[in-house]
Amino acid sequence: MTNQMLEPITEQTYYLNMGPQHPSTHGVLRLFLKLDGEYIVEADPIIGYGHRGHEKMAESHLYEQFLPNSSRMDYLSGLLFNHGYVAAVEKMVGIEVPPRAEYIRVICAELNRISSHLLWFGTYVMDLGGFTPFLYCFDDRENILDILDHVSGSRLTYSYCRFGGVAKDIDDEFISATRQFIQRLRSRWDDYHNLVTKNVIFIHRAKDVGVINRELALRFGCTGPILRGAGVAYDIRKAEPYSVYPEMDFEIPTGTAGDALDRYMVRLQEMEQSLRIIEQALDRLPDGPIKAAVPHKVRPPKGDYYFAVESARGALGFYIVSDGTSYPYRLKARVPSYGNLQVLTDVLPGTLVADTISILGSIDIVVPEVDR
Amino acid sequence: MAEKELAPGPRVRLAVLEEVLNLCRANSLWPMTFGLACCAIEMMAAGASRFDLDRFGAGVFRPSPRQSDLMIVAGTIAKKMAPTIVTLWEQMPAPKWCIAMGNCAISGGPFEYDGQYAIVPGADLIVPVDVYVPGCPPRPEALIQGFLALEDKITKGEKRNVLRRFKRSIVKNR
Amino acid sequence: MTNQVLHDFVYVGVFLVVGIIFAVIPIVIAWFIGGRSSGVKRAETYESGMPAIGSAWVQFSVAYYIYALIFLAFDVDVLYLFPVALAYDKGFVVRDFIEVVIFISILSLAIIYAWRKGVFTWQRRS
Amino acid sequence: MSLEDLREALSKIVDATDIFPRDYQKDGCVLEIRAEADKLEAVAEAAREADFFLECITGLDFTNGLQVIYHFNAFSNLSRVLVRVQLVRNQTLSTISSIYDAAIWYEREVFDLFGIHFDNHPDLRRILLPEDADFHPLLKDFGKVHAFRSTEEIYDEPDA
Repeated sequence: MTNQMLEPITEQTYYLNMGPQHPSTHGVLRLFLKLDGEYIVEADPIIGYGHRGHEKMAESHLYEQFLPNSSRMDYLSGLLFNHGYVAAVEKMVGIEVPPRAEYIRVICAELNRISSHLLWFGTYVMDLGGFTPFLYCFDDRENILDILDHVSGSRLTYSYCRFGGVAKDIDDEFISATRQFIQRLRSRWDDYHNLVTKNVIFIHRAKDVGVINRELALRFGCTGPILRGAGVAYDIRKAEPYSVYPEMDFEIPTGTAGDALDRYMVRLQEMEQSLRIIEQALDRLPDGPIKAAVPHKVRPPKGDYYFAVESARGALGFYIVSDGTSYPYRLKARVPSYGNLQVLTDVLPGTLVADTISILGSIDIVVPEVDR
Repeated sequence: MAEKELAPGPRVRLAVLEEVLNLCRANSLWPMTFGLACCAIEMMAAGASRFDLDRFGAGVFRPSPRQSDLMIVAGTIAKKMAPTIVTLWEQMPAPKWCIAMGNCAISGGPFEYDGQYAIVPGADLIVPVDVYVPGCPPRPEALIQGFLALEDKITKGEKRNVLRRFKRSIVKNR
Repeated sequence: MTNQVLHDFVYVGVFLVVGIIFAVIPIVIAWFIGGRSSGVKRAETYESGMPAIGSAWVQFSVAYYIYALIFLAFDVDVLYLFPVALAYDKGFVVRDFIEVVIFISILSLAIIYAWRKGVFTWQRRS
Repeated sequence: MSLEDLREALSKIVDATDIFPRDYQKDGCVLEIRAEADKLEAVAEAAREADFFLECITGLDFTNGLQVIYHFNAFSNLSRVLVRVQLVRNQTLSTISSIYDAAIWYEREVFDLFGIHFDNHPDLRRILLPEDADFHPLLKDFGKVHAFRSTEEIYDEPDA
C-alpha cells in the first residue's frame, strides 16, 4: 500500500499540433500527434484547411467554366487533372479528338508529371535537411515551366486542354526546347544520385521508414508511387489505357519493400520513363488539326460516367453525373492524395517525430487536392 | 474586420533613427513560410535559383512568426484557416507587413461566386494588408515587384532607398 | 590588506559594473524605441497557428536527461581548456600538448561509453 | 480473374436482377450492382475477398431520396465495379470501415457534405468543414445549384 501513495500522478502523453502552418506539411495539413517522448502514440491528420468547395461549384457552373478549377485542385500536376477532366467530358459527349492533339496532350502531361516529381524531389530532400537539391530541381523545373508556358501561357494552373483538343498548336521551338530539356535532364541523373541517393544520411532517414505493404495499400486505397513502391505494378496508363498511351512503350517501375526509399526510387525511375514517352511521342507526332469541332456549350447525354487518369500522385478519377443539360448534376473528383494521406493514421503510430517528416514527404500530398 | 485599432507605436520616436532603421528593415525583410495553395509554389520558385529573392535580402524564409516580419498570404483562405491566419499575424513582432499574393488572397479569386460557403474572399477582411500582388498565380517577377513596392512603402520613397540597385518605377522622374 | 591588493580589486569591480551596464543598455533602448505589437493571441505559445492543447509539463523519457549529461561532460571539458590556452606554449611545448591530449581523451571516454551503451540510438517501436 | 469470382460471389448475395453488366468504354465501369442498405456489408465483404480495393464513396442527392455510390476496383485491367445504394431522406447506412479502412474518411466526407449518418463508425465527425459548421453543403437545397432532379430523370431504365 505504501508505494501506492508514492506513485506520481502525472500526465504521460503530450499533444502536439504539427499544424496548418508547418514547413514540411507541404500546404495547410494539420497532423494532430499524441506523443510519448519522441514516439508517436496516435496520429490524426486533420484536413479541410484548404477546402474550396470545388464539387459544389461544379454544380452551378457550365462544363467549360469548370475547366480552370480542374487544374487548381492539384496545381503541381495541373495539366494531368486538366487532361483527366477534359477526357472525361469528351468520352461522355463522344467527341473524337484528332491524333495530333492526343500526342500533344501526352507530351505536355508527361512534362507536367516530371515537373511535379522534380518539385517533390526538391522539397522532400529539403525536409530531410539538404538544401542544395532543392535549388538543382527548381532550376530544371523552370525549364519545363518555360516550355509549357510557351505553349499554354501559364506556368502552373493550365487550361491548355479544351474539349475536343488543345488550345494552341506546338511549334518547332517547343519541340527543340523539349529535346534539349530531355538531354539536359538525362545528364542530371548522376548528379542527383551522387548528391542524394548515395548520401548515407538520406539512406538512414529513408530506409525502412514508413513501410506500406500491398495489404495496407489495398485497405486504404493508396494508388500511385506508394502502391508501386509496395511492388504492385498498377498504373492507370496501362490498366485502363486512354489517349495514345497504348502506342507508347514504357515500363512501370516498382519497388520491393514499400519503404520511403522505394517510393523515392520509383519516382526517379518514373521520371526516366516519362522522358522515354516524350521522346517517342515527339518522334511520332502526326500533322493535322489540333481541335475537333465542338458545340459551344457541351451537353452530355444523361447518365453517370467515370473516367480515370494517372496523375503524378496516383489514380485520379472524375465521376460525373449528367442530367442532359450543360451543367453537371454532380461532379466527384476521386483524388489520389485522399487515400494516400489516410494511410498515415496506420503508419505513423510507433515511429519517431523525425520519421513523420520523412514519411509525409515520401507520400507527397498536395493539400488543396486532398481538401478539394 | 473591426476598425483596425492602430498598434501603439514606439514610446520614443527619433526621426533620423527611425529612417535608418526603416532602411535596414526594408532591405532585409524576413518572410514567413506560409503557403496556402498554388501561389505557395510560385513563392518557392521566387525563392529558388532563377528568380532569387536573396538579391533583395528577402530570401530568408522563417518558419515561425516570432522571427519573421513579413507575412505573405499566398493562396485561398478557407474559412477553417482564417482564425489561424489571424493568430499567426498577432504572434508576429512589431514592425510587420503583409503581402496578399494572388487573386484568392486579394478578393477570393476564381472561387468567389454567390453561394460560395467555404472561403474568406480576401485577406484584408482578416489582416491589414500592405501590398496586393494580383495574378493566378502571379509570376515570381510579380512577387518580386510586390517586394520592391513594399520596400518603397517602408522607406517612404524609392529615391530614399539608397541600398537598392533595382529601380521599380518605370517612369524616370516619378 | 595592502592597497596593492585593493587596487587589483578595483579592476574587477570596474569590469563587473561595465559588464552589467553593457548588458542592460540595449534592453532599455529597445524598450524605448522598439515598436509594440498588439493582439489577443500575441502572448500565446506558437504551435503552428493552433491553440496549444494540454500542458508541456509532462513526464518524458529519461533518454533526454542522459543527453543533457553527455553534453555536460564535454562542456565542462571546454571550461578547463580556457586557462590551458592561456599558458600553452611557454616552453615545454611537447609536454603541454601531450597533457591536453590525455585530458581530452579521458573525458571523451564518457562519450564512448555512452555510445557503446546505445544511448544515441532511438529504437523504432513497432 | 478476380472480377469473375466477385461476380458469382455477388450473385449469391444480391438477386440476379440487380446486377447489370456495363460497357467500360461508354461509362467507365464494368459491372453495376444495385444493393439495398442492409446487403451493403455483404457486398463489401465479397469485394474484399475478391481482392478489390475501395476506390471512392460518393453521395448523390435526388428529389426522391439520396444515393450512395461505392466504387471498387482491382489492381488489374478494366475491373471497376459500381455499387449503388438507394436511401430514403434520413435513413442511416451501416459503415464498412471494419472491412476497408479507407471508408473511415470517405464516410466522414459523405457525412460532412451530405449529412448521411453511418452507424457504428469509429469517429463520425466533420472532415472538411470547420467543426462548428451546421450545414451540409452538397445537398441540392443548400446554396445555388442548377437543377434538382429525381432519379428517373437521370437513369433511363426504370428504378428496379
